Amino acid sequence: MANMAQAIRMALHYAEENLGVTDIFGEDVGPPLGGVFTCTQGLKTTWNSPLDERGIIGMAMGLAMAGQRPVAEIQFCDYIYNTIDLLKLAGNTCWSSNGQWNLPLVVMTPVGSGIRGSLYHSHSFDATATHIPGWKIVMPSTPLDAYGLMLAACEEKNPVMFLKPKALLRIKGEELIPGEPGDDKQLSKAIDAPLGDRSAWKAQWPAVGKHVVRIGEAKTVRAGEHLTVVSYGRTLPLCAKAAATLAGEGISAEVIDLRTLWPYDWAAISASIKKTGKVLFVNEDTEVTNFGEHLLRRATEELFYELLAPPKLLAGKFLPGIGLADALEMASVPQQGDIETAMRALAAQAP
Amino acid sequence: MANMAQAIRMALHYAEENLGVTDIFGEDVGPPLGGVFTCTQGLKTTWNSPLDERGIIGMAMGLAMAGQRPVAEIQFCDYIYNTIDLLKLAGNTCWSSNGQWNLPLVVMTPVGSGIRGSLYHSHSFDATATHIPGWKIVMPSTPLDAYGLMLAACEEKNPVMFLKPKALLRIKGEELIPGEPGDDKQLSKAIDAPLGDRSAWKAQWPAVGKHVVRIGEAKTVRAGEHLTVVSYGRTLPLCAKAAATLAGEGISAEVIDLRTLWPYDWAAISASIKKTGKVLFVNEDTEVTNFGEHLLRRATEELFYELLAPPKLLAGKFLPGIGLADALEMASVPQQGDIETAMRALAAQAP
Amino acid sequence: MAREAKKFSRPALVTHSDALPLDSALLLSMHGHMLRARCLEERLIAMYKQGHGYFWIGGPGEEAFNVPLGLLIKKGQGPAFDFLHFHYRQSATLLAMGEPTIGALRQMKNTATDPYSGGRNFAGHFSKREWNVAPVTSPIEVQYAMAPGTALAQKRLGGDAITIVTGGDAGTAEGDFASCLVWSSRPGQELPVLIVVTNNRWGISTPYGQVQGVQKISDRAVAFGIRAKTIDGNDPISSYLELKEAFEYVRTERKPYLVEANVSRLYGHSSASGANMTTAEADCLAQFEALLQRHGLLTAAKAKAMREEITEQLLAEARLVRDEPQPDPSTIFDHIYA
Amino acid sequence: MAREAKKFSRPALVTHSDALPLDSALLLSMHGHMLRARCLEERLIAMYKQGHGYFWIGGPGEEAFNVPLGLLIKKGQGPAFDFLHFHYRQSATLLAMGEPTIGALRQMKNTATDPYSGGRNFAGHFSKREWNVAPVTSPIEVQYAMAPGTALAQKRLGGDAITIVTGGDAGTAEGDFASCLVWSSRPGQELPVLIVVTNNRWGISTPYGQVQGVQKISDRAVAFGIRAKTIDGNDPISSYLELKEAFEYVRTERKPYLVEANVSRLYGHSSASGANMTTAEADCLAQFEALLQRHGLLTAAKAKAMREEITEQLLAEARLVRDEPQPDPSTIFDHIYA
Ligand SMILES: Cc1ncc(C[n+]2csc(CCOP(=O)(O)OP(=O)(O)O)c2C)c(N)n1
Ligand SMILES: Cc1ncc(C[n+]2csc(CCOP(=O)(O)OP(=O)(O)O)c2C)c(N)n1
Ligand SMILES: [Mg+2]
Ligand SMILES: [Mg+2]
Repeated sequence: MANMAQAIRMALHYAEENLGVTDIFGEDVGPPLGGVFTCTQGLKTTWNSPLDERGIIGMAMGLAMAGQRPVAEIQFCDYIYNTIDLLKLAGNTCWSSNGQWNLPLVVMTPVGSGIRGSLYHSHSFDATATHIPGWKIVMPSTPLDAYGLMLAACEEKNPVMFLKPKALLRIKGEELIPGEPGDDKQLSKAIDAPLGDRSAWKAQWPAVGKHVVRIGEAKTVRAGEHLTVVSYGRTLPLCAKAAATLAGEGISAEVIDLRTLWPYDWAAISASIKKTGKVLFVNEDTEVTNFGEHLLRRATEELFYELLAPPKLLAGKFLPGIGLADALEMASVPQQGDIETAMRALAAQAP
Repeated sequence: MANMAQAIRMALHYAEENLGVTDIFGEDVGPPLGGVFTCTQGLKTTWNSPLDERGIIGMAMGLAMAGQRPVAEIQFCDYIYNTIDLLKLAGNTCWSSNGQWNLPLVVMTPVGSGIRGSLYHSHSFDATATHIPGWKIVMPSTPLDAYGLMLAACEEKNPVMFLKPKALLRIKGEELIPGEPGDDKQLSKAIDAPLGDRSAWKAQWPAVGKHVVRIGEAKTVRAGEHLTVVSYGRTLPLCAKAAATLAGEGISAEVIDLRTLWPYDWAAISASIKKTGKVLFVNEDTEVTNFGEHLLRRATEELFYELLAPPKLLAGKFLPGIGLADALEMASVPQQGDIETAMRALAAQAP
Repeated sequence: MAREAKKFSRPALVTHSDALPLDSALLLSMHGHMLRARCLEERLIAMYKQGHGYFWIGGPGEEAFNVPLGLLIKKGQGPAFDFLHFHYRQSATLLAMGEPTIGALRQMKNTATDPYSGGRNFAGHFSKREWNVAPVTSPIEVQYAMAPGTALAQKRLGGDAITIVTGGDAGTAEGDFASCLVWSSRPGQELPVLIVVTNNRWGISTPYGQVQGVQKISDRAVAFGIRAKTIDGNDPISSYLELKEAFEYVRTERKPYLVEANVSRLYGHSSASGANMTTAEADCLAQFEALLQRHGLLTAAKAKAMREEITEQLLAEARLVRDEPQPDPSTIFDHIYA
Repeated sequence: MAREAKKFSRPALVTHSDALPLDSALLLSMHGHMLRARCLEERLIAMYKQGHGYFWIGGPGEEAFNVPLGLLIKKGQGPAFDFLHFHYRQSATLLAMGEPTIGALRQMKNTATDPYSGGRNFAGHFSKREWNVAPVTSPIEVQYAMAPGTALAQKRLGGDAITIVTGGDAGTAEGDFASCLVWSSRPGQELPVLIVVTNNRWGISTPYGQVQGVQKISDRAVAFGIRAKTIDGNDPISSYLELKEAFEYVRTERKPYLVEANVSRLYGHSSASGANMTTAEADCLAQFEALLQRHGLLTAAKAKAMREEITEQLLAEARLVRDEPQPDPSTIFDHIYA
């Protein structure tokens, strides 16, 4: 089964061929590298940009204005913070022009911890992104969802932020992408750029098909009765594993993969909370002015009298960075053990 | 009594004379203008910078590294968003160097609505600022607090973000700043730059004295029994007025002026919530991934069983901007009527 | 409006002047546009001062440059036409392109009928997708980061459409100005962008020479291999000729060109600085009128009559706009998404 | 380490060479530092490959430029000494300044003893307040925005201390590079900054000529009235002489100077690209050793012996570091504030 990097690559190939994508660009996005995480190898519309994030976002906005369909990459979300004004502008262009202009562009960027990235290759971007109106924001946790969300992003009329959980980019999926060959070696040979000289290499794309994960739809990855866990990205599989572990202890947790952070699937979240009466929100962004706090606020304001315990957020510690040493990273952002502990504590609360 | 712009000016004068402030700079901060809100008129260390916010923050960081004590201005917080990476860097320099370096710098910037500033002179910055670790963040709602917080900021060893609620900059205080002449006309003549040619003008500073409002201390501006209202900046006086109105209806609201957003005075907030059982957080930043949601989350997680009603946030609508027309601005950010309505509704909730 | 422009461009008494390098019809057309633009800005300022608007910012003093710019634009929608990334002093360009004046009044009064932003944005913040006029943004210089994007689409399409980006002198201190130079001059990927800087030697209250060590802003293009020129933006004739050459270069060579135009700022920075007329700077309109008179193309009486007629018309428009509805508060949620 | 540098700089067999414009002691000292720096980077790469570190980035290939740079620095704390805003390829400069090698190994292994970041930051991310070495940042080019700040403090103080900022070629596409030029050259406020760009003609995998239309990066200084020069950073002698001139100019004139140094990148971008030695680029150390040999200042045997000695010492240090403790998880909350 394809890993998430391959899934994104195939989705972009599909989008180049069928959805009118004209430019996939950013630092080292084109040949020979095809992206620092290989997500853009072998694609026909890729190109390498100058080392200038502001220029990248500006270029994407200009291309979108002129009827092109760009997918721009910021190499790591850690390096997107000098462009927030431009992201805000992209998000307000339709509104400020009273509906005249729209910007069909995708910005994709790797986020989160999990690769010992130290201070500047470990940032999360969900808190900052969700505070910028006018964007749609997605973040897959499986290759198939990455594929489906990228197709949806490339069909959108509005700016879409596609957050790539870097810890999951090399993890293989459990579901086949339509058209994907079942044999991983075969897939790799067809679409992974070879080591060494790549100048003559061309990807042999499988005939991948249309599979759209609609923006705004969460997925319940595990049904449960005692508590609800809402997460996305790197922490989602940890939540699912934690739920599996806790099932053995008689705790039945429902796990929701949000997939779209904005506009998010409140119907799915609230239905689950109404059923379980308890909710844990998990993400790895720093925990002050965190998107999980928005979700928790909404749950509190709207479902207060159905809550059997205080809703809870488990997020990254409020630190200036994630330290390189193993122990520092582990202590800074939620790990599976932390999630299990939080779930147990919540489950144990007597109403 | 001095207005807030005058109070800030006097505080900066005090800080130049007594706290080692070496550079007060930014766009149009020096003569002849002395700041678009007059906050820096007549000061001896002011200078006009190039029109380059990244350069301004970078300059402040460099000056602080080299032992100077800069106060940098970003003309409107609406124009700070291309510097978030530098603000993050300023916030992580001490931590990343394992305590070697510290950056004693102040960034001040006008925030919020209230002057029909349209999309780009109405932004709030509290949500974004509180998501950047390593900074202290203050926001006065009275001239005396502005004076005292500026002195505290200029004594700090760490970066301080001083948010100036622009709607309140021209409002006179009700308390005298130590050393301030009682007569407003006299004060204005002494420290407000004249219209017309200012080349020969010098401020006649009153002998203002030391008055420090310690960072991290909230102020209860009105005691009450039935509900707690926590706010800061432009909305704080509206909350106080709303509480006064509601007192006539038999609703007794306690109003807390947070003054420091980070590190905030949890002791004051929690003590009040424990007393009243109900809390309304009010600010005007857009309401998704909003700092009020952090406060609400903490109240919920820690005080759930003492809450007599769901805690509530009243904040700016989640819009790409604030529209220029009066009706648009009014509908976009909390006004006194909205606050009264929210307070009444909260007071009316039966436990 | 387009009708009127025509009217002014065919005056009754044209004396042929060999001394001037442009034909009289064009000269008089330019004068008509300049005059209308000036009157429009003065009307907007008056509206502000009468309380019919919260904020004024605009381009009085830049007409001699902005009108020729407008006349040379190939207007229309999509990459086959010129793309325009303007700043907030560009009213004269819009008028020269044929835009009616009333839209600017509506935006000044932030009415629901404001064609550019529906009462949401400040005066001078044009946006007109039909003509590829990108929304004017308040943040200085960001348009320079976007311009290479539309230009790349145009380069790809072929044809002769180009991108034009404008901004002030102080703003060139922002990194985005440099980004524009970098992105426009990638080897083999040079882009058809006309990069314009209108240098009025002010950034609000800060004089150019106090903060910028660059003698001529156009010099910044040199290292990038970008053609560049500093021109007299107070002279509509040389502006026209210089711009014509620049447009032709960009249209045919498909490469960038930087024009720095020295211009005046006649009413200060904006209403925040009072919006009062200054006599300390050259007035391009008065100078041009004097020139046209010297060459027998215009009389003082004719100029006065024109001014009165335009002023009258603007007053009538202002009266109309005064009674138009403000946007409904419920509309704040409209157009967050397309 | 400083002791050793001395040792290498007083070799037993100095034959006086009139052909070389620097005295032999200095040449041999430079060679010693270059060699140690190269060995250090090779040790760090080996540690990475052995799993004793998560990430390597550093400066092998830039020693011929970075060593003279270090030798010319006036080191100490505070504005009376040089301020250093370095990027992540500057180990040779630190060593030339007298920094022991073991700190770099500690940072590579992210031990609690790492003197620069306490195990928090990547290899090559030096920080040493005692010597005004500002923390090396991962975000490219931000150091260019900060450098004018320390330089302003120095200008104000008087004296001869200056600010030095370094970075790569690709990074000059960021607006911060332009900001540095703008802020260093304000009229009457010119700042004592030595602005360095080490041009290895790569940004990770992207060749310089694919994305930058600037022939010589030093040309970008011209418009700002900033003196500038492109030099051969692979030649330690000309690097020394050119840098000396630049330092003297900045120290005495109190004005900026831009040096672009053409250098090699011998082990690729970082461990992310494999960190394997390339033979496609000039090796400044090998070339310098050949030169010294030709001039009778060094023998192959001596060079080999030196290399073995340094390698041995670094191995010993690596063994030491291997057993040092990792930072305790509870320390994450230390030093958020001073
Ligand atoms: C990014 C940004 N910073 C600051 C401002 C506030 N501001 C508005 S206009 C202006 C001066 C612009 O000067 P210049 O670029 O020369 O243009 P001019 O107004 O003189 O035409 C400033 C500082 C802004 N709008 N955007
Ligand atoms: C702002 C920013 N964007 C992207 C990166 C990722 N990155 C690290 S090094 C590098 C290339 C730098 O090239 P150059 O400036 O020439 O320096 P060199 O590594 O060649 O010495 C990139 C893109 C980064 N660290 N910071
Ligand atoms: Mg100007
Ligand atoms: Mg390079």
